[in-house]
Amino acid sequence: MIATVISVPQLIVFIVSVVIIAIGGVGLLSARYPVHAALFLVMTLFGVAVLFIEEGAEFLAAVQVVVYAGAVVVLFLFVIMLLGVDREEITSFAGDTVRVALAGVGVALILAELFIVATGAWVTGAHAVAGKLSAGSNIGVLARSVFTTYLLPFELTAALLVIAVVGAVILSRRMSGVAQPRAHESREV
Amino acid sequence: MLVLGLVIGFPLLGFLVLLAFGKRIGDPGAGWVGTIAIALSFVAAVVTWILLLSKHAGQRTQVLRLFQWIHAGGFHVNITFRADPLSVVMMLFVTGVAALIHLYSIGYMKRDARFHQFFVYLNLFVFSMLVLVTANNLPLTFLGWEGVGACSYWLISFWFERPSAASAGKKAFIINRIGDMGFMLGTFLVFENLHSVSYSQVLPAAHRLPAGTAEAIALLFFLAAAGKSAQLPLFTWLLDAMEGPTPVSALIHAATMVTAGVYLMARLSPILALAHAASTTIAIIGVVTAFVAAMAATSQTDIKKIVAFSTVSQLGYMMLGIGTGAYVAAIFLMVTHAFYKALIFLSSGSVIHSLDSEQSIRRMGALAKLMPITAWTMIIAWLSIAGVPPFSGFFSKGSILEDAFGRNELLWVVGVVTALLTAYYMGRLVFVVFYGKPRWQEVTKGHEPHESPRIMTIPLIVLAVAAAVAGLLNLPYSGLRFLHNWLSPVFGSALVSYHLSASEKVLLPATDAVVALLGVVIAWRLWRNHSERKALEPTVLLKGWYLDSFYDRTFARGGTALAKFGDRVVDPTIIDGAVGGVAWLFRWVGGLGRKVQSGLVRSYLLIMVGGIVVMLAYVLVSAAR
Amino acid sequence: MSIPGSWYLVVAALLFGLGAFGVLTRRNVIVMFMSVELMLNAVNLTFVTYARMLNDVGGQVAVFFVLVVAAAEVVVGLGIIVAIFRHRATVTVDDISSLKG
Amino acid sequence: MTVLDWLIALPALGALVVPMMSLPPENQRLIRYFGIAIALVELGLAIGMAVAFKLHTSSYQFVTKVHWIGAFGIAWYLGADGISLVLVLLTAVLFAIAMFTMKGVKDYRAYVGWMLLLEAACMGSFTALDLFLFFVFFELTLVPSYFLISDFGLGASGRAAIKFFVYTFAGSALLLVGIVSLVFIHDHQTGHLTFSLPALMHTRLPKGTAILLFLAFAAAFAVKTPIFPFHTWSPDTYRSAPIPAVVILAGVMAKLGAYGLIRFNLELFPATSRELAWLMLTLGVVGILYGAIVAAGERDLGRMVAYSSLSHMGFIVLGIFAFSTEGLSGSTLQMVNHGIYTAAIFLLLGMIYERRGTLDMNKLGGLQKKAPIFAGVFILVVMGMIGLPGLNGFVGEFLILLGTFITHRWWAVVAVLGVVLSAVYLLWMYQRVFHGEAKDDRSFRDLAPREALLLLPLVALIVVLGVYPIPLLSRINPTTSAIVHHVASAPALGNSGAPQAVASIVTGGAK
Repeated sequence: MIATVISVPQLIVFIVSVVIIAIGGVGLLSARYPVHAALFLVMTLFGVAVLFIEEGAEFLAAVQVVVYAGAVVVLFLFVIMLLGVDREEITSFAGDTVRVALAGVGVALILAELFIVATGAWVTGAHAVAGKLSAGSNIGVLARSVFTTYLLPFELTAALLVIAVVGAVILSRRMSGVAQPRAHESREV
Repeated sequence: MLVLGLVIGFPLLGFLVLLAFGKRIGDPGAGWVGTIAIALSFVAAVVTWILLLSKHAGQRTQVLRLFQWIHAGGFHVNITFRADPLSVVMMLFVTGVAALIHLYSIGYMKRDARFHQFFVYLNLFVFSMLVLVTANNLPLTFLGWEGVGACSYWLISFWFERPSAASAGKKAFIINRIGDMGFMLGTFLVFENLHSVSYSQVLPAAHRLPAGTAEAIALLFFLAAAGKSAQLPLFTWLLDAMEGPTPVSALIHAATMVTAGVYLMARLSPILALAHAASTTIAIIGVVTAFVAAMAATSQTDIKKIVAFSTVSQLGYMMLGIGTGAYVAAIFLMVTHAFYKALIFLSSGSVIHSLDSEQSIRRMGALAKLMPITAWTMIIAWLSIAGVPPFSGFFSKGSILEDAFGRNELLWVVGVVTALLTAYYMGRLVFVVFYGKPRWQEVTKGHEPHESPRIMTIPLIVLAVAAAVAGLLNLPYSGLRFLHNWLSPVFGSALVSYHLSASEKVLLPATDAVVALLGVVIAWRLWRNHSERKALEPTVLLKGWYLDSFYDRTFARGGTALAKFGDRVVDPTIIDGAVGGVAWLFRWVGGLGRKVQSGLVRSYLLIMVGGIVVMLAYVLVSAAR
Repeated sequence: MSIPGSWYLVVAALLFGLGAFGVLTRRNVIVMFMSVELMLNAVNLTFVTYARMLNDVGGQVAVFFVLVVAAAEVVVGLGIIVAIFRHRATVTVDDISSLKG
Repeated sequence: MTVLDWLIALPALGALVVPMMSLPPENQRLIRYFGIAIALVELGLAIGMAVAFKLHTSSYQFVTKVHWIGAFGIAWYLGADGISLVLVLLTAVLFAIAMFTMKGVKDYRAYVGWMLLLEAACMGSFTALDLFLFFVFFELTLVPSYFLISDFGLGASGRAAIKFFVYTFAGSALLLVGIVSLVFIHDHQTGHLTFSLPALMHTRLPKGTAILLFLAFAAAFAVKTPIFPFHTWSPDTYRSAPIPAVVILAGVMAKLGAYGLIRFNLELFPATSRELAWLMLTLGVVGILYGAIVAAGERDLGRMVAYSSLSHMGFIVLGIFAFSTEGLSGSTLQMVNHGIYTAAIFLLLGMIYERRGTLDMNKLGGLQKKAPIFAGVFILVVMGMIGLPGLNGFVGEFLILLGTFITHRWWAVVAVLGVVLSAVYLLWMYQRVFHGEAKDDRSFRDLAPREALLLLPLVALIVVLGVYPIPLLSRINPTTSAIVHHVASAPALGNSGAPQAVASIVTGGAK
């Protein structure tokens, strides 16, 4: 596989971004403080954005960085700070080793199956609907497809977002008699 | 044959009248209505007898058909009655003795709270008995058979306040019912083989029965007879039946109902003639019952128990007669026995009546002078039952023993020994009750027992005369065998006649007489002035060979335990449990389902992961194929 | 010649695995949320890779919508977390089990 | 509209009208009289029908056939032969009696309404010749009896009602499966989709299917009868149902099961009936002995009568599967007899419950001294139950045992034991309740004229049917001999008999 000619710079970029993603992922898992987890998440997002660019999806990379890393993670941090839950969490798996083991096994199985899928070639014969990727600039093609074939879903996303915002506002409205956060985090059960 | 309808109709009429108006007619009136009804029935019976007598010996069978009773498929049963020599003999002595006992009961049951109800049952009883003896098919006989069983149930438990009387009645009915099982099965076998149940078809065609079936039918019907006529396995109920009023014991448990079994056997003689093995067994059981009952009678203390055992013993003799084919002798003994046994019961009843219902002979004595009529009638009855010549017992028991001797000497020997015992235990009863020292002081609290009123003594006298004279019915000498000539056409070939040598003809009656007198003398010697002799009254005999307690332990207690076990354990837990089990199963499976909803988000996610794994695997597998 | 698509798919699968493991094992709801975001990114990466391999912009359109939905989901999710926090003052997922069957 | 249609329509209309009569409380009696009036008219119709019944034919009479759901060949198809005639008569008599006994209830509308609906359903079940129609009526009987037991019952009636309903319902679920698959096979064989019984009688079935269908039908009727292992619902239900309901439950609906066995099991699966006769006979005999033994151990009068009717129904099942005309006629007659004396005994138990508030034998004693007439009637009914010749119980029982003896000797020999056992537990019960000294000195009022009038018809029937059962027998005999002939002449079961197509239908399932 390596024998096929790959332009070296692309390979370096790929490897670097994979490393960033890996660090970010593992960091997120093992972070004792939620804030660190959020930062590691940003790191991963950035790695993924780089891969998007490599694959010719510049617009998405931009959106990823601006919307995702910018807004979503900031929201996370905002909530963490608001609730004051930024306290040390014991991430040891002392309590429920059984469940962790099961989780491990489950994930391993999924990975195995995905590898098989990833390495196999899948042709289902369904013809392309959205249009050629290479016909013009990425954003142009993407915009043409979104605003023509997928116009209805696009409108729906607008409605979705409105609902989400309204929901969030109602959910987090201050209700009377709210329980104050307890002095220390309860021991992991 | 309308008069036959009258014979049966009068008691039924009496029963209905008393049932409807009994309470209003009140104390003596109801009794008289009952007695007149039976007396009229007796007159009708005599008329029937005369009518039949006028006919030629061959056509002495008249049939009266009323209406169709049951009809299904090939099974036809009509309500038809039959007047033939056998049923006439039965009718005569049943209605005769019953009339006397009705008369006696008016005195005996005076001032009883349910006076009229007593006569309702008595009339119903006589009606059922007459249906039994005059029915022309097996199911109708069965109707009479169960009718008398039910009436004996009601009459035994007449004083139902006493728990012992109530359970005695129930015991009698149930043991009779066991016998009736035999009756039903016998009837089915007869129908299966001869496709009819009417005597006019079955009896003539009896010879067509295969031997094995004839044996089975004979034994099955003997089981029924054993239940009704209290033979060895099933006689314990007769002892408890003494709980009923004495006239009941006299009528039902001495003269009429208990003889039904013997009548049935006589009626089915053509079948019995084919079943040699069955007849022998009947004879053996008969003589063994006679001996066992006589032995037990020797040591009873209750006056009615002695007489009850004596009845069982005499019935044993009759069955001996049936078993040896001497049907006429059996009927002859039945008739004479009805007279003197009814007499014994009634006179002991009058003793009990005057001693304020005291029944133990230990508290009686020296009553001869105070109650002369009762004493003398009892003595006459004692002499005839003992078989002392010239009384009727000598001839009737004699002819039975003669035929037994003809069949098998051993039977004769046991028969004679039992005759000795009979004379002895009746002698003991007479001497202890009527002679020796008076022991009734504390029972009657000082005032002397007086003779019973005339209404009770008249029947005693009449019966005494009958008991003494009945022998003439069938004297063994050729010219005077009236009963034999009268009945032989009914039995025809079934009747077995044994040819005894001249010397035996003389010797046998002589031994009977000697044995009877010997019994009397022994009784006189031992019991003249003793009221208690421990040596001669062992408890094993007193308790009736412990047969009753054995039955009670195994069947009664065992049955109750089984019933209670079935009701409280088997049904609720096993069967209901099975049903409940199914319901519990559904609840348990439901419970399992519930546990999965544990509320922990993480376990839900795990399940999701599991789901993903399975789906992916499925995609891969199906894609790979 | 660019890097073969299957590499990207492998990376995406790994990322997805990490995310899933994170969701299953961490007890803090917010961290679980982040892991879910991780898994979403893995999916987006797969979409983009296939878009390139099959030369079909549909993949990227899908990613576009995934992003929108992810954003909405985070907003509502955090809203719920805040609401729960108001009552139970805890974000440990195991304590919140009142919907026990 | 033949008389059968009226027999069903009249009470059904009554049941519709009654709830609408919202009379003020004081003249609730009017509703009761309305109910009684309908029941009496019903009785008149039934008697008229019996008189007009042609004797020497075994074919169905008063037949009406109106297409109901044409697509599936379901028709409103009614007809009465000897057996259904006799049972319709019994139903009419018992419902009239039950209507009279209804009292002590504030609102009669529900009570009378349910009873009338139950009457319509029972009449329908006995005369339906269309399997679907029969199933509808068969299920319809459950609904009113459930409400009658749970609303007007005594003691733990709620639980008993549910147990009764679910138990019978499970049984009849099997019945539905049986009916549908039979119709399906018949349709495949003859291409003619119909639910009518006479048509379905000629379906040729392979051995395996026939046995399965037979058991499906038999299961539903076994629960209803009840037959031995399926009887545990009956003691609780009979004990806690109100008297009018239990008179119908024990008197009429128990016969539905036995009638079903004759009409459907014998007529639809003659060869299989012969094949499985040993099973049903054994269950019958076990039922006789087991019912009697457990009844002897029972302390509660209501439950004891339930077990005793399990024992008596055992006799009826014996008669049905003896395959002799005597046996089948005996068992049909015994169905009527059992209905009559069970109704009578439950009326008497109701009167005891009214006076003493308990049916526990240990608390009752020495009643004969206080109420001689009551005791007299009681012993007469008990003697009828024991099968004393001259009363109605004997005729049926004798014929059943005779019929069974001829064809299946040894079952009859064991069954005769039941005759003794029934005497044992019934007389023991009578002694514990009536003889001996009274346990408590409370008064026990003797029969009131009203109660005596109520019992009179039943007592009269007990005696008359014992002495002169010919009118009923002459109507039953032609039908039973036809059925016995039908069962005897049916070709034996054989695997090869049916065409292969049928076998594939059953297993394959696709048309």
